[in-house]
Amino acid sequence: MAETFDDLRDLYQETILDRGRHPRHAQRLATFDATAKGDNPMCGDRVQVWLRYAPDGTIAETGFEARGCAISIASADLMADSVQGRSKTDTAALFAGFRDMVGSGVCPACNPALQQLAPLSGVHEYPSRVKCATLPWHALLAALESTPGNIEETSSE
Amino acid sequence: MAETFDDLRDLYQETILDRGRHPRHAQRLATFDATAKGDNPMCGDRVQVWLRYAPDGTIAETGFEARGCAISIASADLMADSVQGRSKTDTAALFAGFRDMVGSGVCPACNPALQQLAPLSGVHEYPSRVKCATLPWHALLAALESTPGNIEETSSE
Amino acid sequence: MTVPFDVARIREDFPILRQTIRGKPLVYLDSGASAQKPRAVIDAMVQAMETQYANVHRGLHWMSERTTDAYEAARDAVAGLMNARDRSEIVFTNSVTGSLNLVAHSYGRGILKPGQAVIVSAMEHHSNIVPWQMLRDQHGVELRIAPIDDNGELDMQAFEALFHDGKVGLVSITHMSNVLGTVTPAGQIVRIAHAHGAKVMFDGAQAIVHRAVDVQALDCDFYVWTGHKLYGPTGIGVLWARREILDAMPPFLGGGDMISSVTFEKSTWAQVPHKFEAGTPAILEGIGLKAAVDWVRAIGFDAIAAHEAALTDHAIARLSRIEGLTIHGRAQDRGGVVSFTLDKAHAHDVATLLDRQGIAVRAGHHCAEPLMQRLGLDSTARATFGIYTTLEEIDVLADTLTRVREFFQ
Amino acid sequence: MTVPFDVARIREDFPILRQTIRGKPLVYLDSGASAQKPRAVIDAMVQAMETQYANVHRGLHWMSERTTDAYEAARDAVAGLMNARDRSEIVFTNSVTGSLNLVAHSYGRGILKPGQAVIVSAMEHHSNIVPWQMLRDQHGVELRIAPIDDNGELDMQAFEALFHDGKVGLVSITHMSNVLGTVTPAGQIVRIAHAHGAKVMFDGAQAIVHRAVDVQALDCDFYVWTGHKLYGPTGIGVLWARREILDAMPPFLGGGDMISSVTFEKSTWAQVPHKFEAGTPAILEGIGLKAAVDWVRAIGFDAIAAHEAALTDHAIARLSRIEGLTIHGRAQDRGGVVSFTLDKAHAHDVATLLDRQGIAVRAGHHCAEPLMQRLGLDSTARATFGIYTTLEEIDVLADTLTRVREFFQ
Ligand SMILES: Cc1ncc(COP(=O)(O)O)c(C=O)c1O
Ligand SMILES: Cc1ncc(COP(=O)(O)O)c(C=O)c1O
Repeated sequence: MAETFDDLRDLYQETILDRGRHPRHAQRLATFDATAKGDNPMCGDRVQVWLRYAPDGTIAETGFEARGCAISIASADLMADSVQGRSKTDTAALFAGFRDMVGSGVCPACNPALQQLAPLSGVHEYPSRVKCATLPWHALLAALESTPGNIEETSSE
Repeated sequence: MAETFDDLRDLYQETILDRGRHPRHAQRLATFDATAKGDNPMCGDRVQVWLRYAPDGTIAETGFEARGCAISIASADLMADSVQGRSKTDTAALFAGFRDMVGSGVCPACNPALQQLAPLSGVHEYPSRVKCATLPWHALLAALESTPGNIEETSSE
Repeated sequence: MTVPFDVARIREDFPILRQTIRGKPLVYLDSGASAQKPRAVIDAMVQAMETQYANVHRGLHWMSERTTDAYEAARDAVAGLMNARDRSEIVFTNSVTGSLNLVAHSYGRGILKPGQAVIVSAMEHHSNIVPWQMLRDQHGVELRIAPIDDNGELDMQAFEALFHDGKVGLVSITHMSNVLGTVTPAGQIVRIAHAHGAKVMFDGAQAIVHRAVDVQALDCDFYVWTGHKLYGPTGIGVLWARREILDAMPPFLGGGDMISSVTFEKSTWAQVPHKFEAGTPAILEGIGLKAAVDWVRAIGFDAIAAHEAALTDHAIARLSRIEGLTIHGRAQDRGGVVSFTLDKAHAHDVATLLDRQGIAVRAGHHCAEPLMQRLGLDSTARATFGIYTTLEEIDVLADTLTRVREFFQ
Repeated sequence: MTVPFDVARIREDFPILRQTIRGKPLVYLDSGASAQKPRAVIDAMVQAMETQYANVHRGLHWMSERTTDAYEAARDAVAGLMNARDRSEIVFTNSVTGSLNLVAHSYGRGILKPGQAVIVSAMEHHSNIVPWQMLRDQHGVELRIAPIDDNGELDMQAFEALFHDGKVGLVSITHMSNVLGTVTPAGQIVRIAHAHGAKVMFDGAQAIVHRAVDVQALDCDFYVWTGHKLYGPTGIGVLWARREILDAMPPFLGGGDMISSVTFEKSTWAQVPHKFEAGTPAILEGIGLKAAVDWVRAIGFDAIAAHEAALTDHAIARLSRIEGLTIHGRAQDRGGVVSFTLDKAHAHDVATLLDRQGIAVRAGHHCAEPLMQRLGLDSTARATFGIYTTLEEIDVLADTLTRVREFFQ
């Protein structure tokens, strides 16, 4: 049946559908070092991100709970994969690259991590959907900046 | 030199220029029965009208003081001529005809009194100038309605 | 199924409907957000800009006098459309949001007293909520919410109960919901409110597009709407209110054209409607709006209402058959607005996938978050119909939705 | 005398300038009231309505996303025109009157405290007087008037003296008088006000048309103007303010698009500029305004200013030679506005007679009654110049005025 959906699949690639339906990281971490919430008032998307750090301060594990569209859930899930083992600066740099990619649709200096996130680049045609893709990242960055014990709230607006 | 002004004279007929420059009734009456003021806030035209009644209650004499354009002064002066000897109802009826004429530019059932006021009919092309022509009439009607001793204020707006 | 006028011919009036989106013909089902503009509106605005334009009211020259005539003719057209008693009851604003804010400021702060209450319904647009919240917070007026039932209809018993203490000064309520399509029982609302000494304002942003509105027959006190949903330009809205109410209301915005005289010590106000129209008005937009009103009235609201009823019935019938699809709003009396959700796909994903097939619907909270909370939803997808919408377009929507549902299976 | 660009070519951009009035070519000397619209503006609006239109911001479909892009591009264009630090500092309103009222309400009632003072000048437009009178009467703020001298220039010593008690919170002052043509010494005004801890707003309705405005160089706090005088459509105005000021200001109007979230209990606001843009904005007008800004910038303000200086010099020279004619306003630094009176004829009669020769000038108090009182006049006639005005048109004006004077002899 897949072939009859070719016209729908250009933006909603299999990865997005799959990750949207069956995210691998969609859970609250049993123990965590930081957490933050994000919401997109425009569409009601909501996400909370939990982080556990490795001894060297890099991200050891990311979990999330999200209510929202396939794009935002898939983006959260792919993000959790791609930031593992990264430092705060590293993560911020990756987000900068990601934001450029989903804003423009192109990825001029695409490293493997960005490549992994590339299925989301199609949203550049929909500025209002770009916010769905970046929302989990905003929450993640807020968590990275947070003082332990606090729950930061951020908005993709 | 008059011929070189033909193009200016269609609206500003000789009567209007003449009455505007040398009005015959532009004075406060020494004794009067009623008076009222009118002003047109849009252009700063201002007029006060004084009335003296005949024993039968008709208008015996009208005087005015006006600050304003040639149209409003000429209109006040022609009005003073045309209402002499008229009752209140009569005056109101004349004003109704006058207002129609200056609003439309035509005078379908033109009696001699309206004929006398016809030089003003050209203003119908300028709705904002129509108010210059009707302002003295509004003041006159307010005076006719006034309780002796009061000064009514009216506005052509 | 027959439609009461020749939609194909109507569509020829709308150049934009010939556009394609990614090679697919545009299926524009977002008229409830903003309607497309017929040639008559475009031409009227162009003609003004090309041949007859100047500022209005302060004229004295030909262009200004004629532009004033054209602009003021819009007031007559709108007065005729709404059957206002007098043209001076028509106040032009920049949008229905502007109209609602004008009333909330001028009537709300000038006439309503702290301690009085304002009723809105549970299905209002934010534009008819936030100004009243600001009034509540700044002026001490209470805000009461008239609840709706599960069909999306006003609960009239609960509505009447809100008047129990005699504090209600104003009911400001939608005449037609932009999410559920519900047309509220205007006559009954007015009777109840007036019996309790309260005034009634209808937010007619949606309603005026779908049926004839006669403010005298409705017997309401205020009626507001906006040009861009009635096939007119953006940037112009309408406030109708009874003359005696407008006379009693203090001005809202200050500036040119709304004054009678100005000194630094004290200013006095112009007569209505000008008292409420500060500054150079939306001249070109008024001229465009007149063209829109004339165009709509030439088609006639009987035909429009019948056409939209046919479209809505068809849409509900077709969409109801799609597995996993829920239609929100089942009011008896309703207009051409159909909100829905799919069980397996978020409304935003639905809207994006429809868009890729050239179908424009809206998804989100539709500026009615409290209603979403009442429905227990974050968002819905919403298809809204206009004069130019065809039954075939609804079939395309239904067929594509069926495929989207399968895609997300 | 040479002009810095080809006026004949510019005039071809304006279809309306080919009109005749009673068989005479239109001589449009009323651009200060509202400017005519070039083909670029007309085309941009038509193209939107014919090919790419939907509501903005709440989109999700192609038409809405693209219309949002086009509308938001207007913000970028305006930010560029004014050299704003950031596009979020540009708030769109419905007119400069709307902008001034927004500041008077939001900054005036939200930030200024009762007992503080606002300074305006003796030559303000009513739009920059009445909102402050309302603020004074409703909020207890004092209104102080900066006087002008007999040339129509701000008396800077008297201006500075108004700050003596440290109560002044805001100076709201014209950047160019719409009656006298005076360009106020913006830099000096800002330095004095800031030295006394007061903010400065310029009413740039006239100034922005005549010269490059750089808000960073001016170092002011607010700058407001309107589209229709800058060759753009009606129905759209601009408020620029420093980001931190906008952030601190409470919202003014409530409705769609200006919220972050709404519940009946409490709403939260969107980020600037959206916090101040309630409801569907003037979409088509934004698109038209962008075209106007682009068109004006392509010509360039150096050329425009030089052209208008040449026109103004010529007008003053020619009109000064007419017996019985008085020019009001003799400021050193001035724009393309010339007000005058004739000894033997009322300004209204002058305007009407000029109109019969196809010449459009304005007569009256020009929405500046307090200035008229200062000048000891009821009204003046006023000729204002635009990009398309020619030296020959000024000759026609002068020649006709000479005849009018004789006619009224
Ligand atoms: C200096 C000045 N301020 C304010 C205004 C008011 O502009 P608008 O009527 O477009 O709001 C004008 C124009 O009439 C003006 O010249
Ligand atoms: C019922 C209702 N009220 C108010 C509005 C607000 O209209 P606008 O944004 O044009 O001011 C809308 C449209 O979005 C609406 O549907």
